[in-house]
Amino acid sequence: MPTPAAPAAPRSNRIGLTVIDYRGGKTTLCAGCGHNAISERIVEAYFDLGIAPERVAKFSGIGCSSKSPAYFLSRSHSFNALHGRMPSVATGALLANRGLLAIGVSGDGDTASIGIGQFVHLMRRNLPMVYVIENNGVYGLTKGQFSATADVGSRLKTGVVNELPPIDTCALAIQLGASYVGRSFSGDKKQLSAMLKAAIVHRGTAMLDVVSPCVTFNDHEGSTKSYAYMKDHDAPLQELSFVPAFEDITVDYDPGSTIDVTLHDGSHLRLRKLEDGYDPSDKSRSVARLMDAQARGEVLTGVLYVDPKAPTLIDSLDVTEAPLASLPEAVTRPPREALEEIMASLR
Amino acid sequence: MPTPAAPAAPRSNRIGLTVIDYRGGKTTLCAGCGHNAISERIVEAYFDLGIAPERVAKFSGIGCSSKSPAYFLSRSHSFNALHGRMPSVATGALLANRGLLAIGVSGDGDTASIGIGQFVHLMRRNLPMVYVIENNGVYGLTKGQFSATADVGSRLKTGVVNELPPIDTCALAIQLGASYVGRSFSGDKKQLSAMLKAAIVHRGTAMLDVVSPCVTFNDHEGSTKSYAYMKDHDAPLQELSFVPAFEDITVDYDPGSTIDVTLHDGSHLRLRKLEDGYDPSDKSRSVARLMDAQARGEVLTGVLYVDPKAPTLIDSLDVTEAPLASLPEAVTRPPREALEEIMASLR
Amino acid sequence: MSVPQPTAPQPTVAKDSARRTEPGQVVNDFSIQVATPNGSGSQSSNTVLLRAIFQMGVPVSGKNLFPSNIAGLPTWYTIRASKDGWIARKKDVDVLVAMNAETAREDVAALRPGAAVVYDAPLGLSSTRADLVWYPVPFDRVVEPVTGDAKLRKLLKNMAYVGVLARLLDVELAEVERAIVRQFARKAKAQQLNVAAARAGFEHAAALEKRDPFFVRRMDATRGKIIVDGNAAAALGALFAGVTVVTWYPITPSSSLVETLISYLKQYRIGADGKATYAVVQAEDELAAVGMAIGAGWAGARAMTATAGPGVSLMSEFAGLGYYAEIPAVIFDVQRVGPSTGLPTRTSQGDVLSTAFLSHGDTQHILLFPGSVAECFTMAGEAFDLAERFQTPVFVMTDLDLGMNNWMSDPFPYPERPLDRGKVLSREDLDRLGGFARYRDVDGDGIGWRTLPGTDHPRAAYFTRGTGHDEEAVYSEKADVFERNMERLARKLETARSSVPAPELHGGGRARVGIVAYGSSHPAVAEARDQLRRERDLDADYLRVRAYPFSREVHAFVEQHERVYVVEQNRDGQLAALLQLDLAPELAPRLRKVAHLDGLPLDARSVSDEILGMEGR
Amino acid sequence: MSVPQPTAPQPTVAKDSARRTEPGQVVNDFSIQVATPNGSGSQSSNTVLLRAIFQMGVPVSGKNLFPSNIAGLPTWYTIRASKDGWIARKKDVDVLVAMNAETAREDVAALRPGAAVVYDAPLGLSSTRADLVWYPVPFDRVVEPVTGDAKLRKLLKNMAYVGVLARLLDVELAEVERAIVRQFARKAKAQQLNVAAARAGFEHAAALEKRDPFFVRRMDATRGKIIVDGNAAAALGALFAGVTVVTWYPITPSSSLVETLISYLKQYRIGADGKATYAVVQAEDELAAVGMAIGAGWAGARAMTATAGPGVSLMSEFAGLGYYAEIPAVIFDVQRVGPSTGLPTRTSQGDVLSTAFLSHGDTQHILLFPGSVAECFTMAGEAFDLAERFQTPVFVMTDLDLGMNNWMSDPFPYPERPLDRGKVLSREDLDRLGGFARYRDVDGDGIGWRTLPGTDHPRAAYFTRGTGHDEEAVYSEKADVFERNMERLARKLETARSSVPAPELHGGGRARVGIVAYGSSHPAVAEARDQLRRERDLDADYLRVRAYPFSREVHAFVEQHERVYVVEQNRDGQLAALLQLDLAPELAPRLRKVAHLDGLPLDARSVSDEILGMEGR
Ligand SMILES: Cc1ncc(C[n+]2csc(CCOP(=O)(O)OP(=O)(O)O)c2C)c(N)n1
Ligand SMILES: Cc1ncc(C[n+]2csc(CCOP(=O)(O)OP(=O)(O)O)c2C)c(N)n1
Ligand code: SF4
Ligand code: SF4
Ligand SMILES: [Mg+2]
Ligand SMILES: [Mg+2]
Repeated sequence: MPTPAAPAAPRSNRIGLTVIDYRGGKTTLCAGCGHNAISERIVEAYFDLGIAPERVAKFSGIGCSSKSPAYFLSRSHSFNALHGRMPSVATGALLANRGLLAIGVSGDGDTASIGIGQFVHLMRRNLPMVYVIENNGVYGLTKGQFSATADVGSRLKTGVVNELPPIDTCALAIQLGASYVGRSFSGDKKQLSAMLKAAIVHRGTAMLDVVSPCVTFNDHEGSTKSYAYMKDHDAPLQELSFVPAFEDITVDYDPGSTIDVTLHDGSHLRLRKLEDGYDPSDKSRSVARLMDAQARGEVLTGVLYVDPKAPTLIDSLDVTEAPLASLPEAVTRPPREALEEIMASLR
Repeated sequence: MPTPAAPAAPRSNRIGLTVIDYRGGKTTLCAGCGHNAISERIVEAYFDLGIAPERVAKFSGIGCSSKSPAYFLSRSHSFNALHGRMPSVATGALLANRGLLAIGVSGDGDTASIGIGQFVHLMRRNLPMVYVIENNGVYGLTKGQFSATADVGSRLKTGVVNELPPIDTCALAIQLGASYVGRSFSGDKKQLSAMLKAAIVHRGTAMLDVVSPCVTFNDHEGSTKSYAYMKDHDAPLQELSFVPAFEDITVDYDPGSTIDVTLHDGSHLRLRKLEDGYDPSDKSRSVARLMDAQARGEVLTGVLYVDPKAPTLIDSLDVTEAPLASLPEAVTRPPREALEEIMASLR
Repeated sequence: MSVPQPTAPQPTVAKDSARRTEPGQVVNDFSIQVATPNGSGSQSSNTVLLRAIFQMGVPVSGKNLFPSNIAGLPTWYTIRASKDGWIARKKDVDVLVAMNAETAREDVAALRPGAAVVYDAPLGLSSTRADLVWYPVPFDRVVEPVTGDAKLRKLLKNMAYVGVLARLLDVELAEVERAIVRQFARKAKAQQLNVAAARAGFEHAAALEKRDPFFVRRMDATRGKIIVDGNAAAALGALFAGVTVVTWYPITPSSSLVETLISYLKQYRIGADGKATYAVVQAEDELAAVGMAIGAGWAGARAMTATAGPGVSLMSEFAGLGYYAEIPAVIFDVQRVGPSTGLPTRTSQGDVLSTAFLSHGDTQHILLFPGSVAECFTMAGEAFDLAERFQTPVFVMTDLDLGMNNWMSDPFPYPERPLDRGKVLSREDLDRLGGFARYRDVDGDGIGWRTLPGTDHPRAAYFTRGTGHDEEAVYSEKADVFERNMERLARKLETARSSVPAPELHGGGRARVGIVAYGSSHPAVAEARDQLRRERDLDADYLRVRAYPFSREVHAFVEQHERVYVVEQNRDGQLAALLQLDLAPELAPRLRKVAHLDGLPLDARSVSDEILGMEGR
Repeated sequence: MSVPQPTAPQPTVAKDSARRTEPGQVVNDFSIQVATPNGSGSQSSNTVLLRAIFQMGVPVSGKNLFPSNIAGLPTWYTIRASKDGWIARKKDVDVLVAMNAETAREDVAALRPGAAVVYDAPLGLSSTRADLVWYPVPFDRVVEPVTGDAKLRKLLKNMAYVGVLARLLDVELAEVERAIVRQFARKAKAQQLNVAAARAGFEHAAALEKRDPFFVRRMDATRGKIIVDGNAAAALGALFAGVTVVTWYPITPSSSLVETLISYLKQYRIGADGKATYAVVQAEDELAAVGMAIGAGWAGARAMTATAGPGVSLMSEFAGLGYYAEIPAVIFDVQRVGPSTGLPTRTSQGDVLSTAFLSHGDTQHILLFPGSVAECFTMAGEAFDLAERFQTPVFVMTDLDLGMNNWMSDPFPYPERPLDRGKVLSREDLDRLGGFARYRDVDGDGIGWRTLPGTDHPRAAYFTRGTGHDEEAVYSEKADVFERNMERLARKLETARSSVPAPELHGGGRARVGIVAYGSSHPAVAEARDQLRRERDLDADYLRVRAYPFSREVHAFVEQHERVYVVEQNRDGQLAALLQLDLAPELAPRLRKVAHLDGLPLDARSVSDEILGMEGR
């Protein structure tokens, strides 16, 4: 299937910035940590899309993963919030300024353990943002205890074995209302890149669960979130490619073998099917497929569900286009007559 | 299909108690509130099963629904906890005393809004208890705001329309690991009774979502949780009957049309299929079916999923049989030699 | 010491009504208590009665004492008419309307001799005491002719007692009818039925022999005034402060604040494009509600949430983040009785101490204490200004009494001061400055400058975090960096002392005895001070504290008085504790705690009695 | 005033070593600081060094100053050898081991003249200052012969500096080797490699010319002592207090408390049936962790959780429920620097005030302040007894310094007192009594009797709730019922004053100056007091407070001293604030705050300097 050939890496992107303008501070994570690879993909994605970093707002909770917004897009505002509470903070910020392009980075502990409540409700609201879970099955920053995404039977270096069933954040997200849900692997540059770019231009919650091995605490034999395990168990559903709206390329594709998703801004996400019959627009079937995969120990990756048209929280609130944060007093403070009218009604 | 004929209501049950011994205080809920009907079914169920009320522990959060443990089983200890936090309190109590027969009553606000985090993790742990959600789609006690189980398009008396998708607590519970999941309606005595009795003898989390109309704030035209709406949309998957272990009745059933589930104590749950092909032992398919039903506006009721053998939290902890709470000091305080040994290791 | 507009109605000598008073009559100075089961529909009747008296120009106040239940449990509604304009709860009930079989006997037993009792005849109460004036009324029979619908009749019995009282107390029936028409605006059928019921009661009572001394007489002390509850007032305050993001989770007694705000927003805040110039989100819980408010405040919105004690406890972690990462947000705490779920429908000032230090670590917050509905309005506005100026969460500590009860007030003044949006650097500022350091104290007031996300300038961004950071907002674990930053934060709160609403002094400041109070205690304390002076010749100055951290005037007041009674509505004397910690330690011995804990709105008599007792009089 | 077993090691005059000391030598009285990148494996080497000195009979203590990061950021480990037994951090570093390029220059700059520096030769530091003693060591070359594996060599460099130090400081190589064998127990390969690396360092250093005055000499002051961190000690305390339910959520610096407890439980608490006599659950967050502990405490378990500041904030609502519904639970707060996420790997006493009043409404909690690892052990036990006796949450306020650092201690005494399970009625009691009222104060101490769920008696059940309730645990909104109950709760905490651990007096009680301190400040304060006396002839009594609410002895101490310095590790003087609120107000002016805020373990010099300054000396 023809995927559009990647253009030779340009020195500067369509808004005249170089990749350096998208970089962050020096990482303080362990060398080899999956999270660092994801940060690199994020830098590339915004650079390639030619999005002004000033329009982006970064959010995170607490954890090694949640530190990573410091390591990309230094020219974007960032809010490293509380453990498990990134969703509410991001929601508030987007209420205040609907023009922000939001990306949140969380960990599996941050999201699936302490943060599962806010996660559930963010998905339900289909808040327009990219929500990345850097999933290593453990709490890296507190030295490697199991999180709620650890698989049954996964073993820590200390010998402790996890007995509780994992929470599949993708199956949950689809069920709850997120409109773009994918799973990837920090080691799969190509898949993750395309998935991220589509997520960034998607309007609605784009929830990406990215398996991201913790080299210090969960990359050994017996772990189900190790590089080695992923190499053996990664079962991609599709081969992904992304065609940005601004690239005037029309490439033919075979609708029998490839699904073309037109995203909100006119970009295209092309999914060349590797598993026949998987339909990422079918909510209930995709959840069932994920549950079966979990039971069988497969790690399905790819775009699991997408609905480019689902209404977002911002839509349903029917808020004015201009950021609420910058509305002038003349707009936000009703006139004298309004108060007089109200006072009269209370007499 | 032959369901065992109910014996004429006895004055006293097999442990010699009368129904009065299972009653609670006078309800302070509104006349006609669905929650009251559920309390009645609970009283009956424990009475019929001949369970000593002293073995039962009741739990709840905060809400009209969460008040109801005061209205049944006065002879059982009860813990009316914090809003949304019943799961953790019940978990702790069962850790302390695994012999308790626990029943929790929550509301849709208490569970699906503030409490969804603890709910998710309780389901995942398959904590052995009955977990009843008295689901009216609103916060009754705070005067009728929508909760997170309100359906899209449901309308309050004030005219406000809900736009966010509902959380299907049953689909969630199944996905997360609860081993007995059912949905019923406070107005369906027969179904609810059988479902409750099986839930009580089931070992593992028995999660019952019971639609329970709020006559004061959500029983009008336009509500999807009203008596009238349920009358029209209740789609039972099966006709239920329950055969307690102590009743020495063997009734034939047709395995083609009836599913027989042998519960932990030898009781039988008989499900005469009303929907062909619904298999309550198939996790992923039942979740998909529920999601489809929600999309179509059907309210599927009946036993949605059951696995009488799933390991519970208590199993996985490998705790001793006797309640931890009552272990004597001789057992819980290691001997002098133990401390000496440890001190030596620290020298 | 600044003395702002007197917000509590001032005593008004009711000259003309006094002139008509006959010996033995008690005119425009008594309280009525109506006892009904909750959810029985008496709320409308009580409002009608309150309004009818108000429309006759007589100062009134109403207190609803309701259970944490939707229907069935006992409720009491108290109306006080006071020609002198006192609006606190009156401790004694003068006229009881006993409609609730469950509590009737207890209610009657609690009356002082000479009180009047209108009661539902089948309750057969008159035999229980000989020292009361009894008015049995067969309400079922009275409303029988009004309608054939038995369900409606049950509701209309409540309007019938209004008619009975109107006759007995000389409330003009025309005013009752006007109040009914207003109460059931645009519901012609209800208007008509209720008027009929009131009239039926009025007619029936013609046969009753008036034997109590209580009368209402027209006067002119309410002209131009409004009646409103504090939650609605706070909602209006937020509306006119240009609130843009409102996040909440329902909890009594704060829900109506947001619900009222929503209805005003819908009416007054639709932009030229037909779209909302605000966003309201009902969050999944209080952690999310405050998280959203913090997120919105960070991004530049005027953001608020409203809650009660349990919600404030849940907000602890975020409160600390707001303090330390320096993010504006306004949090209304409409206090109810704690600890824990406590008495959710009773009033209290029990969250003051824990909220001042809400969150672990060295954390401290700005608290405002509105003392009237008018201040619920003005302080809501001030709270947003302070939050943005000081880049920190600001807690507006109201309570159930203030928030949910009906209060008479002067109309609210339109805010003349422009919004203070605090220190925010625009793109142009950055062009000029070349850059900025988020947490540098360039102005010496402890407050840095911030930028908003989305500011289109390559140097606008900074990194917000709850972990240690230097002046440039860069992660730092350095001891000296941490220490300096913490000291700046302390300095910021020092600066706030002179920016928060100043206390209000009542009295010449020359008395030896001082009283300090705040919030909804104000009406009772003002009246108690009057009682002390009139009845016992005890002169006391009174300082109404309006904010924490305390301004210098608060210290000065304690310095100037030998003994200072700190009156408040909690067990542990929480504001007194804050004072104790803030005053020069030499002054601490002057403080005396007058703490009330029963969940009932404070009354003057309890306060004056307690102060007298402590004064040894 | 009770003086319990002195738990902090008492000064030991090191006679024999002193005898051998030559003029100009500093023997057994200096500090070593090792600066490395985090995660580089230096932790084992530092422990080996610490233990080798300890095995030579010299009192030592170790402090790990690590970043909130897994690998790469700077870490400092300080070892203090003190012949006099002082175990607080020493402010000045005498011997620096500079292994971290990132911080080497700063580390060197901070040294006082005359300090010695062992450094990785390529860092080329010796040119930076002329007033230090330099020992460049080419560590890469030193470990080259040890193994061909480059990754291992990186780790072994750390053991090589131990060898170098051993040579320079006269630490016996045999003790180093013993310590290595112990450190890598059951890992023969690691033992062998590390011994080789230490020897390589030792050999290499033979060529260095000793020019600093610091020496270790064998003495006999550690015989029978143990080395342990406070978290392990608290875990042991819980183990021997018969803990049955442990719920937790990982957070630095409390995680190791539970992780150590788990490993001891696995070893010592398997019943005769081969099954666990305990349950440990890693909860989904702190709200759930404390909820489970409360649920378990209600059902009769000895239940605990452990956390740090952010977790305590999240536990606020449950803390109020525990207080008001009267449910035992033990909560360890291993304090770190706040506010908010703050400095997660630095030590603090910053949660004291907010925890004392944790939760909205009038809430108050029992806090214990262990001042040594031995007290982490004993107070863990006392906490369970108090929690069950008083039916309320008890907070054990330790901190990162106490919890995560290595402390020398006398071995812990086996607890002789049987567990106090509090007032619990059994089925037999109920048979005898016929029934009970859960919240009735039958004994006059404010504490009611409870029953446990599952008690097989028809009258055993009661209804637990966070809403208003009467003595029989029945729902009540009555004002007087509520008030009486709240007063009983206050009485209960009054009773607790005489049951909580009494303060420990140091000194004769006759000095004019008093010092109050608590927790991990103890070693520094004890040493500071010694400095004041020895160096400046300033005699100060010192009261180590061990619990809140304060017992009468605390009041008496303030009464007996003209000026009382309250030393603590936070910005706002939080224990001083609690004292101020609790003392007779006349005594408050005597208090002076000596508050430290930099996140480093407290050192004696800072304390004595500050007190001298405030004394005007
Ligand atoms: C309220 C609170 N509880 C606990 C912690 C301690 N903590 C810090 S990070 C973390 C877990 C991080 O795990 P995850 O989100 O999976 O991130 P990772 O480090 O694995 O990338 C925890 C428990 C905290 N910071 N705040
Ligand atoms: C922490 C906290 N937040 C809010 C409340 C207020 N509150 C009491 S009940 C309730 C909702 C109850 O709804 P639900 O669980 O559906 O029960 P229902 O009354 O409908 O049966 C709320 C929000 C509270 N008690 N505690
Ligand atoms: S500890 Fe694990 S998750 Fe954290 S930075 Fe290191 S490798 Fe990454
Ligand atoms: S308000 Fe609704 S939920 Fe509450 S008791 Fe009444 S009917 Fe039931
Ligand atoms: Mg993780
Ligand atoms: Mg509900």
